[in-house]
Amino acid sequence: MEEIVVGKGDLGLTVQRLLDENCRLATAVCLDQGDHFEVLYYFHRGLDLVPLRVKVGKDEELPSISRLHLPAALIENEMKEFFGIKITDIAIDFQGRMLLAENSPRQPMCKNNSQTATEG
Amino acid sequence: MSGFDWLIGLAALVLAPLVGGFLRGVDRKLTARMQGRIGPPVWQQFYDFFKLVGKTRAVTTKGALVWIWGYLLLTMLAVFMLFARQDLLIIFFILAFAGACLVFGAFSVRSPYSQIGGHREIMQMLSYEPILLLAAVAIFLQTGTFKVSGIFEHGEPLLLTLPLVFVAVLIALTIKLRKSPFDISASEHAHQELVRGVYTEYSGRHLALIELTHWYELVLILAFVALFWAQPLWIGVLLALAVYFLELIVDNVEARLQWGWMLSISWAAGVGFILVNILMIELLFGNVLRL
Amino acid sequence: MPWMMPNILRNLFGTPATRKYPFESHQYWAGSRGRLQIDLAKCVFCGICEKICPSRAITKYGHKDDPNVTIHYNPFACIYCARCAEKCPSCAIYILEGHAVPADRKITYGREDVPFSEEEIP
Amino acid sequence: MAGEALIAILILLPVATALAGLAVKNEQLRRPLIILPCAVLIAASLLLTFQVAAHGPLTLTPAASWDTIILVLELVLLAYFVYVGVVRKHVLVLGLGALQLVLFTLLKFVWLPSGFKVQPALYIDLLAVVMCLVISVVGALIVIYGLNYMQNHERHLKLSATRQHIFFFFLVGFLGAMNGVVFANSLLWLFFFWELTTLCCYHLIRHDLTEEAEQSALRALWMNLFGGVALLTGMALTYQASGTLSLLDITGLGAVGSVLLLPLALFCLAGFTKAAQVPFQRWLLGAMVAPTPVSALLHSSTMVKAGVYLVLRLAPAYEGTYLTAVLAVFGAFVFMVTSLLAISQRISKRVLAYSTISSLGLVICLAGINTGLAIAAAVALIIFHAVTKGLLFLVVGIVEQDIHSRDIEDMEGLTTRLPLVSGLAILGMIVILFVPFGVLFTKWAGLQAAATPFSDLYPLVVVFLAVGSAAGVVFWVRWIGRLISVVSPAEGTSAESRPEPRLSGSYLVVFSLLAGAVVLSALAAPLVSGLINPTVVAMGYSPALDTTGWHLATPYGFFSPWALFVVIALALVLPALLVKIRPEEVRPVYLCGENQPAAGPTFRSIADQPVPAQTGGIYWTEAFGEKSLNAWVNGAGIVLLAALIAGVIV
Amino acid sequence: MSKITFPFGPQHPVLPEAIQLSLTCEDEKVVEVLPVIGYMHRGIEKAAERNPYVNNVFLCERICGICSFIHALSYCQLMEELMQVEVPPRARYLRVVWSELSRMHSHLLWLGLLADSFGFESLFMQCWRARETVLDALEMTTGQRVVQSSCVIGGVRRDINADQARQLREMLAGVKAQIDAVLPVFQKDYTIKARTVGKGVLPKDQAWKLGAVGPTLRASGWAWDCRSLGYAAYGELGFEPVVENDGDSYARTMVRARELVQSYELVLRALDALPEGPLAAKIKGVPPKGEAIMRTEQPRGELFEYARGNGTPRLERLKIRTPTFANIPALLAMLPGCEIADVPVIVLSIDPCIACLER
Amino acid sequence: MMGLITKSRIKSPWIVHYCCGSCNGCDIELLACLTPLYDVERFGILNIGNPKHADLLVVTGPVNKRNERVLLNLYHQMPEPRVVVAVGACACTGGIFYNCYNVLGGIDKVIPVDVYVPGCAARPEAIIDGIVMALDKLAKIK
Ligand code: NFV
Ligand code: SF4
Ligand code: SF4
Ligand code: SF4
Repeated sequence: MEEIVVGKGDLGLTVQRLLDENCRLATAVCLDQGDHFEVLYYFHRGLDLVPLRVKVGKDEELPSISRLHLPAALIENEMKEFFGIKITDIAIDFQGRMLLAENSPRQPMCKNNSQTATEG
Repeated sequence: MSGFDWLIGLAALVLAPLVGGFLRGVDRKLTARMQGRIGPPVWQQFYDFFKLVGKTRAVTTKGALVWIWGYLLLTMLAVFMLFARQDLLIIFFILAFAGACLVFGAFSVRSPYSQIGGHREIMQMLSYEPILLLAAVAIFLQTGTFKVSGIFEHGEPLLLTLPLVFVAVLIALTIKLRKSPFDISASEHAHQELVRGVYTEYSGRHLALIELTHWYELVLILAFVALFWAQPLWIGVLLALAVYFLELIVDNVEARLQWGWMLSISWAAGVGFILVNILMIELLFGNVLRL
Repeated sequence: MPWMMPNILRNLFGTPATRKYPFESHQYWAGSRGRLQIDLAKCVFCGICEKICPSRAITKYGHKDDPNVTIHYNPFACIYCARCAEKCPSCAIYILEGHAVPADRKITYGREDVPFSEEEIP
Repeated sequence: MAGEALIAILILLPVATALAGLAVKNEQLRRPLIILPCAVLIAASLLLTFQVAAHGPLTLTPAASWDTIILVLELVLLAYFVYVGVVRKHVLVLGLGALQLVLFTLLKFVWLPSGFKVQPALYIDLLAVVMCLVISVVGALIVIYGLNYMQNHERHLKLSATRQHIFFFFLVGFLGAMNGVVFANSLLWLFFFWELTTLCCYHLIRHDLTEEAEQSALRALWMNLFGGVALLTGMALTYQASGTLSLLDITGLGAVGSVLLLPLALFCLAGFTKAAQVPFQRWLLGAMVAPTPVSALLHSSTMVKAGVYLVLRLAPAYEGTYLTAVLAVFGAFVFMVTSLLAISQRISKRVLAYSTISSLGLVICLAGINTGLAIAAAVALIIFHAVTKGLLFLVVGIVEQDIHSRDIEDMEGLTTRLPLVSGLAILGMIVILFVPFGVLFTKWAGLQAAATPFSDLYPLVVVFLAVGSAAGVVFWVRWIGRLISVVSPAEGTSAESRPEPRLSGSYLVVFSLLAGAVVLSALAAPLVSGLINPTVVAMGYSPALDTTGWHLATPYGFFSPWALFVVIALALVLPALLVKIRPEEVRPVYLCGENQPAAGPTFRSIADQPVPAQTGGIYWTEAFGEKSLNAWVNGAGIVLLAALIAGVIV
Repeated sequence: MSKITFPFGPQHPVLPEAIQLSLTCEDEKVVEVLPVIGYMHRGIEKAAERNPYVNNVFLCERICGICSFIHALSYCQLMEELMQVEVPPRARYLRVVWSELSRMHSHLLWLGLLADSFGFESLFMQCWRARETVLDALEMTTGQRVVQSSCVIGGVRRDINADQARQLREMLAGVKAQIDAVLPVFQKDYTIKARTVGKGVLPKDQAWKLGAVGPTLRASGWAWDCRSLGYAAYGELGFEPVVENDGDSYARTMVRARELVQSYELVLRALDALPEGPLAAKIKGVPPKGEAIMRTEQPRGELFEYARGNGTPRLERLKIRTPTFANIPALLAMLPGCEIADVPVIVLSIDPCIACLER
Repeated sequence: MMGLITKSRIKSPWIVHYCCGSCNGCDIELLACLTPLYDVERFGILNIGNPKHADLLVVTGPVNKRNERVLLNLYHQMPEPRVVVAVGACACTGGIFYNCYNVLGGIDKVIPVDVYVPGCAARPEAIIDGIVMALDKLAKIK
């Protein structure tokens, strides 16, 4: 399971290459690293996994891969509303209202969210 | 219409709900047993009825209520006319009007579920109406009259000469009783993609009215089945009960089909059977060939 | 062929599978987890149960040495995981078969097993 | 008044009025100019009815000069059709028109001896009177309705110069032509009036002069010309076989020998084209582009009836022949398939058109069955259909001018917007659809007639009838459903509610009259005993309906219109009066718990946004659409027609 | 054509769980489906960061009460991977027993719900009746019917003693008999075939591209099952994925039906091969800094979990990608063009679990 | 008449079930109550699935923020007399989800609850007990 690390600029190309190899997105994990987000894409290659790691700054934009691979849209929407990560141009954009309702806390998974801060 | 007919007709109006409610209770009990459960008491339908009567009124539009009364009263009229041994065709026409009232009720409020249910209900009417009308025609060919009284005068059991018509009537029955595989507009059981279809928007006492109408309908339908062995009538009654039991079994061994299937089955099989039966009569007991 | 037919006929003429609960009581399997009892007499008020309870069903009021110290148990919050029973140092918590009884208000149980309603908790 | 005068009034007054109207372009003036003759027409037709009912059929042979006039007019007319074909570069019109002209010339000047004359030229029996009543009463009312309608119509189109005078020229003139058709005994006269109705039809369809209107008009024209050719051929053959061109002779002979079967079949074919039977239904559907009074008058209550009238009129002639069976099957088939086709239609006028064709099919079927009961049912159906369908067309016209749409979907919840009009519409449809009303009475009698084995094909006929009448239920019930689908008061009033259109006088007159006629239709028994039974007897059948006690009884069945009427009216009216809902009882509809207060049912959907719930009608387009059925329907129709013709030749 | 727009759910009798499909139909044909979710979202991933990592076992298994055991198992295995714990063999075999039992209960439940979705009530009852025996077995061996709480980090909490094993076999024999009575109905009944064959077809390449997992993917011809990875004791039990090729609702039904039998066999095999030994390994300390991922096969497909520890009792991140989440795009691709009456059948054919989907 | 109606009321409670973000554990136990082994139809109970027809609102799950309005709507669509039963630890108090950010915790935060059924998952026996209790409440409503 060798990990691929790319910059956000190369994300699209790398994903396209993986898709061409008949990989598909298993899921993506977003991590709040204080000053930046780390997004880990996991691809299925047969039964194996191929991880792909991207770092983005908190106010940088991350291009969506949902145009290349539609199922990514749900995952990206989720990341977007949980972390406030700025993913642009998602194929189906729920505007931060996919899982969260109007009166839910915004960006609940962020470390610095006081409403949902980790206790003790 | 003799005084006797009046008497029977009125008696039927009084007794039909009791019989119908009881039969529906038996239905639920037997269904439960077929599913390996104990099931509700046989009086359950009456409990349901009175409970519904006692609920506060919650309504959507006035039209819905008016039509549902029409549904009840017209069904009662049909019951009366059947027991008063009137013209079968007219009875079926009245029944169609009653059915249409139910549909109007469903249509008279802008609610997606009840309206889709209403549309499916008309599809059901399209499926069973021809069968009923043709069954009346087939009976006419045997008895020489469309009047129910004629069937009694005919003496000889219709079932013997009209077996295929009888089968076709069973198909219509399944639709009319809203049993699987044709419970597409509103299922007697609650789980359906249309929630409760045409009944979705009714509650409380209006639902009770619908329930009451179902009891009348059930009696009417079974009485029609009994006509296939009108002399002696007790065999007819047994026949009707047997058919009811058969319907319960069918209900429990089939999945719900879609309207397309319903239409093709009721037309191909139902109408087809009747056609074959009529031809059979012609050939066997043959009126001479005419042109 | 109606493939369901044998099933329903067997059911129709056999005995129903129904357990007649509540008219007949139900026999639970040994070791099933449905009820919780806290024996306050055994309790040493160490507070471990409160700390490890995943759904905060147990609350300790007062300090361990306080004479009024007590723990409250809320069966309506408990998930019957039996972690408290496993970890209680004095084996004061029993998890029993059966099921907790429904109520029309949320009663918590404290000292001497007196019912409290949730609002009455100090 | 003398019968002759009445006949003259009934034919010539409309023509005269039409000609006079052509000169009048002022709307104010036109009103009395048209309303008065209409009233006279109605009165005259009623008088004629009493006269014929009391004293038996009337005959009339106008002076020989009339024959010449008609001959000249006829030639002009036929030449005009050719001219239309040339100008509009329409091959079919041109070809068929030319063929007609040639055939007619040959017939008149070659085959017929010079001075050939049919005695009597006009013959008015009860059947003709029934038709005349329909034409004159319903027709006149529709014309009166047209006055207001056309004003609004032109206002809506924003025409610079009015074309109403042309419109009324053809519309009113048509009444005369129609009366001519039903009065004619001489086939030559009949042919003239027949072609005259074709002419009116053509011009009225293309009245709006849009491309679609022109195309539809041409289609109607060529199909009707085709019928004309069939009629002419039939006439020629008739003359060849029997040396007569008098309908009286043809039918009076009783069942004719096989020699006349082919011409009879051709006459029926002509009737089918006029009545837009499958496969000629397309012209009638296209004709719906015409202003609504035209659809109501020509394309539903009268002109298309000329087709079935001819078939019905000839019924005694082909009694017991091969034709009866085929006609019955064909009519029943058309009845069924057009009802099925109507299921997929959402344009109101197309639904009406299909249902018209279907009713006409039923008449043809009944004529084919050819027993006293069947003929009685056919006559009754002609009456009830004219009244009810006329009513519905007029209602649709009003609706259309108010909501600017013919789409049934746009009529959703019309009862809140136009309560009176939609009430009339609903009433009209119920009258068409349910016991104890007139149209259903004919279905009741018709089914009985079909079930009495009149031919070996009767099982097929009953099956078609049963399926067809069930199909009718589908589209009418759905239409009513769309009209009454309203928003629950718990969800606020619908946004589109606005004041009803001003009820102009003529609307009110027309509707109260038509609705009155509807109520009368519930009293079918006196109608049967007074008019229909005598008609049947006059046509040489034994009356099959017993009306003692104002019940209707056949040897096989029993039906009491008034008793059922009372009971059913109570069952519907009492609840309507007694049921009250209080504001605190109303609740919103079930929307899976996501209701959102708004005008009309609304639910919260994606991203918590409110979305209005829509309840469209279901039209089962895939199953019953023209796309999927037309090929089959037309194919079967052509096969049946081929069987009709081939059968008589063989 | 006129449009009909209405919500299907969140409260709807054929949907046991809250999800809204906003349907737009022409005639009875569905032309557009908008999924509206979030009715079941609780925020478990965040709560898992707040709780001590041990408690998360209980939290995770309450992501969903149907597939609860494997949720717990998966979390435990994830933690074991992160903390490098060796699980005793008996525990691994017991985990397989319970996994497969819960798969059986899930599949029976699903078969019942499917039957209910096309109005076959008696079949629903029959399936659920069989399922009750499985639940009994679970209750007997773990102490609870649906949320078993018998898996802990390092092993399992409960043992299956010889007596219980015998009883378990008896129960399973009873279940097998009931299954054998029910499955032919699904396989052969004419009306059921009419409602499932050709409904919601998912072609093979699409199934892969849309990210489908579990029976949804396997019904489209992919032998793709995480149990082949050999976690717990699957590697030693000789496991072969069940595959069907048609990709329609019927194929998906058949996959689950056959898996039901397969699970039954796996339980028996695991019971036969049950090694002796301790039930759980001792856990020391807290999750170290680092990442781990774990994939297990749920009844509905691959469950993907990711954890990141930071040397405290609380995890820094726990990510759970459930099979339903992966199957939703496939579902949305299947729905347009079907009839309204097909919607429940097709929706159920992926066996959606909204509680899992939204966590 | 009133007596008859009251008697009927407790003999024929129809249920509408709503799942407010539960884990399904309690839902399936509720469903299991309808199936042969527990068969609550013995008491005339039907899972009617439509608030307009129902007498009993059975709620499972801790109510999340999107569900709140749905629950409220359903409650208001039920004609009186109606009784609310909260099934499971979640529906009673929020249960194990007490610290989830999207959870309100206990349906009594949204609508009045008449009967609380504890358990996680609530056992069918407990649910039956709860419903029987709810029927007592129903009988007392005038
Ligand atoms: N993880 C998980 Fe699931 C899902 N989706 C599994 O089978 O059910 Ni509730
Ligand atoms: S863990 Fe045991 S001893 Fe300690 S407080 Fe709880 S019950 Fe008491
Ligand atoms: S059983 Fe579990 S939830 Fe209940 S009190 Fe004990 S630790 Fe808490
Ligand atoms: S109480 Fe437990 S089993 Fe029931 S829904 Fe809540 S978490 Fe699930």
